[in-house]
Amino acid sequence: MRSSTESVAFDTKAREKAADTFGMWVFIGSEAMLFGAILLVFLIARISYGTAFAAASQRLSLPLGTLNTAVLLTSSFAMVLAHTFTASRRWRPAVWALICTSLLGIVFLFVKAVEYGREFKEGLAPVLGAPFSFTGPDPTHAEFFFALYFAMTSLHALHLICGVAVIAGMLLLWPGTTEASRTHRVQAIGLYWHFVDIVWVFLFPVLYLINR
Amino acid sequence: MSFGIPFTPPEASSIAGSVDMLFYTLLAFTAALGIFLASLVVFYAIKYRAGSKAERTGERARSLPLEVAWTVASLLIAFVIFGWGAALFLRREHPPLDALEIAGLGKQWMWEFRHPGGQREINELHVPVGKTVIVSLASQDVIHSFFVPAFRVKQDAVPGRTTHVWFIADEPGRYHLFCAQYCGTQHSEMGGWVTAMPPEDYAAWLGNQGKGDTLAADGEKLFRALGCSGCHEKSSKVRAPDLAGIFGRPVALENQQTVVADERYLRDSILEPKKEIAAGYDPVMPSFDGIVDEGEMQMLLAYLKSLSPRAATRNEATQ
Amino acid sequence: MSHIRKLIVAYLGLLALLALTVGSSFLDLGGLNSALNLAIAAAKAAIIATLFMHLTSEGILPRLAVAATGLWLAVLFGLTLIGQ
Amino acid sequence: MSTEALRPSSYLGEGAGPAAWLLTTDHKRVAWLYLMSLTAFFFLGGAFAVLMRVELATPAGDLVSDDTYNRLFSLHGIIMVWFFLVPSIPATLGNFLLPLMIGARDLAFPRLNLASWYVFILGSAFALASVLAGGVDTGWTFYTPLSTLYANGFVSMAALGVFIVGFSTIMTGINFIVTIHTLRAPGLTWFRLPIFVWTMYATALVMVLATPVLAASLILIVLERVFGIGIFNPALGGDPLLFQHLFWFYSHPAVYIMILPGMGVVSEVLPCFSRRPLFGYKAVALSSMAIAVFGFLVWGHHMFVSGQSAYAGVLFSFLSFCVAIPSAIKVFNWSLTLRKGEITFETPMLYALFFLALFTFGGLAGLFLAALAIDVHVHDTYFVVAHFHYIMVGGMVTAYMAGLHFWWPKLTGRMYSETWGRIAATVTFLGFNLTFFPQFVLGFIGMPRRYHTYPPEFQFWHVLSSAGAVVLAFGYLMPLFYLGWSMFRGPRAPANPWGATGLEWQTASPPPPHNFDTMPSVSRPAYDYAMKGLQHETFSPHKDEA
Ligand code: HEA
Ligand code: HEA
Ligand code: HEC
Ligand code: CUA
Ligand SMILES: [Cu+2]
Repeated sequence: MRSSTESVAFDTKAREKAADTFGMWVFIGSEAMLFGAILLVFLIARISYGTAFAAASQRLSLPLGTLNTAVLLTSSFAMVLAHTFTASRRWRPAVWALICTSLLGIVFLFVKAVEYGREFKEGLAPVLGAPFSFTGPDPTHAEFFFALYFAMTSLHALHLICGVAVIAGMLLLWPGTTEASRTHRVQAIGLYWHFVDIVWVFLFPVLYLINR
Repeated sequence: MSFGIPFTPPEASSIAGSVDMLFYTLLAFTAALGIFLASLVVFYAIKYRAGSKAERTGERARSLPLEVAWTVASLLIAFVIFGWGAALFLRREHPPLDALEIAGLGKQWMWEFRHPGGQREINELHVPVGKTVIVSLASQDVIHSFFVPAFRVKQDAVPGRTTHVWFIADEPGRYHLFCAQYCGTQHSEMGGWVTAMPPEDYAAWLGNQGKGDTLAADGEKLFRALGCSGCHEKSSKVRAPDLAGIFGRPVALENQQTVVADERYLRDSILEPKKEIAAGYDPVMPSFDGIVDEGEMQMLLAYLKSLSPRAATRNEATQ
Repeated sequence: MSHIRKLIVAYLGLLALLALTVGSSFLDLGGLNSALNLAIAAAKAAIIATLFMHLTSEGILPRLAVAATGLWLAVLFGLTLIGQ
Repeated sequence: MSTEALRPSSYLGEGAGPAAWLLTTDHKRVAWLYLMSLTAFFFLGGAFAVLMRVELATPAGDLVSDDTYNRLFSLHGIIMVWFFLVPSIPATLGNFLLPLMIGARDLAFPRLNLASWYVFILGSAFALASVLAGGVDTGWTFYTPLSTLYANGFVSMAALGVFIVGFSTIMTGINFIVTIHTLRAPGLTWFRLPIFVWTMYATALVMVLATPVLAASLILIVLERVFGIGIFNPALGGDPLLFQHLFWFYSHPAVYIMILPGMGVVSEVLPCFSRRPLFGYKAVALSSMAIAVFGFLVWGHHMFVSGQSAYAGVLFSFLSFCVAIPSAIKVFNWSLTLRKGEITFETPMLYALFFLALFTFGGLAGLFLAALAIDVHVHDTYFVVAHFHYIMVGGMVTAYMAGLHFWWPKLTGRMYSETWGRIAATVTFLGFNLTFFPQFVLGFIGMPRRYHTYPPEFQFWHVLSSAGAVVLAFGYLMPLFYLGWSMFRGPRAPANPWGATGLEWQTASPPPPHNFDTMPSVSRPAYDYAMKGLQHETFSPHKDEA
């Protein structure tokens, strides 16, 4: 009777799935509070030092940022395809969609790394004692902007790294898993992935698009 | 009667009595409610102990009228206490006119005070009895807190902004001055004494102190030394606002807004001139962040305030 | 496969919104720029949540979680800004 | 636990050896893992407290140096709050009882539950490492810029430890919320749930929504210290008060994490030993939710004199008074529960009554603090220290002891010594008041907190407090011994030694691995104690469903 469920706690598959989904959403709510708190810090600084932040924001690379947003949106699309395919038990396309998702995640991280590299070279990274040289009107608060930029984007990148790692792990274990557990996992990791995408959807305009 | 054991702090300021009044009222309420609840519980515990012959039949274990009654009663009592506390608290916002303003600077781990006449003291504060004293507080490093239990006043000194606390000492004496906000290794040693003395004695005491310049005069020297006067003097080639009478005056800003030039505005104008640009001027003033330390800031502020003699006394304490 | 078609439309919509934000940021709308950017971000989030994450089709509980989070974020932002 | 062979049908006898325990996903065993770790942390934190009290017996700083003293109270606070009190009841009794009380085989995510313990241990490793390396000197509040730019202790390590432990809290919270929503037995509607379950739900809500904000503020501290990303640095335009907002946005609700479960325990114990239904069940249930929700609106009351705007202060004060009302409702309902009961005074009942007294008193002291003008005077003095120890130690720890004794037979299948239990409860109560009552006086006469040395006129009260701490130490050491003894030698406990209602008492003591031999269903309200005049069988197992 319990064979179709993963956990001893449940009698039926349907109940377990509902519980899993709900659990994932509660977790996402919790993560949203994490990013929300940091966004609040940003918002307050932005209100106080608007001009400095606008000037500093100009120094970020808009093309790379836009590219990355598109990459991440595409990865989300691939993820939802993976989910759709698993739901209709089309395993092969599902695996390909998952591979795409994680590759796009890696592309995002790579582009982000390129951006970081650029910012370090231009002396825009007030991190690890690296020299900071900003030639705008208000370097102190521009530095503050970059501090927040690095804090926020690195936290987001960390989440993405976790996502990529989990997908990779899932793909490695793929052949040995039951069909039921596959749908199960794709669904859970999918929710997480989309959430990380949503976070970026907010970070992008907030950081890159201050009065171009 | 108390064998040298303290039960209450001295009441040595104009507000101490009214704060204590609230405190003791609340204490009486707590005691009354505590005794009532304790007797109730003990009474039930005895009456309804297992094996007693008390009557136990009837009644379900709920009662809407009772729930409503105690909820409403608690709410009403709570609102009364809230209102009373808030009314007393808001007096902090409105110090009486004609105050003596002393600059207090907290740093790890001492309090440094400068009287308007320039007299400087460390971990000691002399104040006249019967006169409003405003201490404007700044911090050089971490958060400290100015605390004089006998006056029932406390205010944090926060790096990067100026805060205020005011009191009127009404009983001559020596009272503890503490730093109440944990600030590192010697937090418990950061403090000393506040000496409240009759105004004549205070004047005499001031006279006996080293003949330092006034705070404002020091500020004026700085104003020249730092090159402020180079721009802000009337004869200057740079077009910069005339700072005479600036303090307390509304200032029109470039972005159509108007702000009152309070201490926060002056401080920001010096440290972050780009933040609020006065209307009609170019944003050419350099930032003095990192050049002016907190002590110097207090001198500059004293000088700028001294340029508007009427406003300087009508001080808005705290923000 | 109308389901997949719906997803494709959603995806293209997301990209269009992206173009819209980037484009609008080159116009000088004063304070409206930020508001518009945030509104577009919210729209994108809504698309992802409803169509990719099936927020509205998995029973009441997920919506409950999202509503609670929204409320709490509002408290965090609201009361902190008052305190400033 | 026991060396003797247990009935194989019990969860304790299911498999022995470290691996069977360390890799278990049985919520009952995970509860034990937590219980062991938390007990260790409690005594560690207690040892720091005792050292502090000894130091404070004299005005001069003669026992330890100032830096050491600062580390003592910082570690005491950090350990007691995050490594003991926040997880205390939820992770031990909650873990053990939640599935039993709602008639489930386990929590919704058994593996997540075990993982949360490992995350807890990982966090502890960081915290202990920072203790061994030399400690932290920021206070448990980590205020910036002291913690970011000036403190010279091992701040990042400790902050990381707290950060990681936060995740174990969040995992527990998610697990509880989902479990309560999805795994209630047939017929167990929301208003038939025991109050303990309600309080677990309210607690979990706070855990899930508040803890991430703490995590965010700790990340920012660590980024600043380790990577030099200065976000609270005033020199960059960072605002030290903003850190306080974030910290208290978490920490005020967190104090309700640290009291709601205690309220839940007491709501079980009082009816049981009064043989009466809980008075005003619905009011008590809903007030738990009210505390959890409104608890998020009052954090600014820790910042009345910090320089936040006076009007924000007034608003926060007003809301603080509002949040006191649900607690008031509970206190009155608990008191009336005794009415017309048939009261007996076993150890759990004694603890519960002591809880009632101490919590009420501590809560009323909270009203003093919420009243603005008084807080200006007593903020950051021992008055505050007394307030929160009355609630956290007098309230929550006492409730924890009540719960531990109440469910001990269920946890171990053994009875403890009733005599010793009553002695320990009484000693704790007396020692507690001797320790912390003098601190109210100290605070009122102006003794600031976190002081290594103090003016000599305060000494009298400090000596009383230090003496009390010794008594208190005995009060807490006693249970360690008699409970430990009972674990192996105590007489066997029946399934329902107290004659209590609640599903957890319908299964064997200790319960079988999957909790119930036949899955229960429910058709009666909670606290269905037989009242005189109404004769019915109260707690017969409902064996209807297959
Ligand atoms: C479990 C922990 C816990 C709990 C439950 C509470 C509960 C409350 N706390 Fe406390 N508090 C702390 C832990 C806790 N606190 C800690 C740790 C600190 C210090 C942190 C630090 O700085 O290190 C602190 C500090 C603190 C402060 C800041 C003090 C300062 O630093 O200056 C304030 C101020 O308002 C406050 C208020 C309250 C109030 C109003 C309640 C209320 O919820 C209490 C409600 C209960 C009752 C009111 C009693 C029962 C009611 C009746 C018997 C009926 C009569 C009631 C009415 C008429 C309303 N607390
Ligand atoms: C959350 C729970 C909690 C608990 C349970 C306690 C328990 C105790 N606390 Fe604590 N306390 C806090 C939370 C808690 N505290 C917090 C958050 C702070 C603020 C920190 C800060 O300012 O940052 C604080 C601060 C604090 C101070 C103020 C320090 C200062 O401001 O300078 C004092 C002083 O008396 C104190 C005392 C005590 C005592 C005597 C106990 C007693 O109840 C302890 C009882 C336990 C024992 C006595 C253990 C018995 C066992 C032994 C003695 C065995 C010893 C073993 C060996 C030596 C191997 N605590
Ligand atoms: C290079 C020229 C220059 C120097 C040097 C300079 N200022 Fe200014 N200051 C200006 C200009 C121009 C403005 C108006 C534009 C603005 O608001 O930034 C101004 C504005 C101000 C204001 C705000 C006045 C108002 O009406 O809004 C204050 C206060 C002030 N300066 C104080 C100082 C002090 C104190 C110093 C020295 C420590 C100083 N300034 C040095 C050019 C200068
Ligand atoms: Cu300065 Cu404490
Ligand atoms: Cu609080």
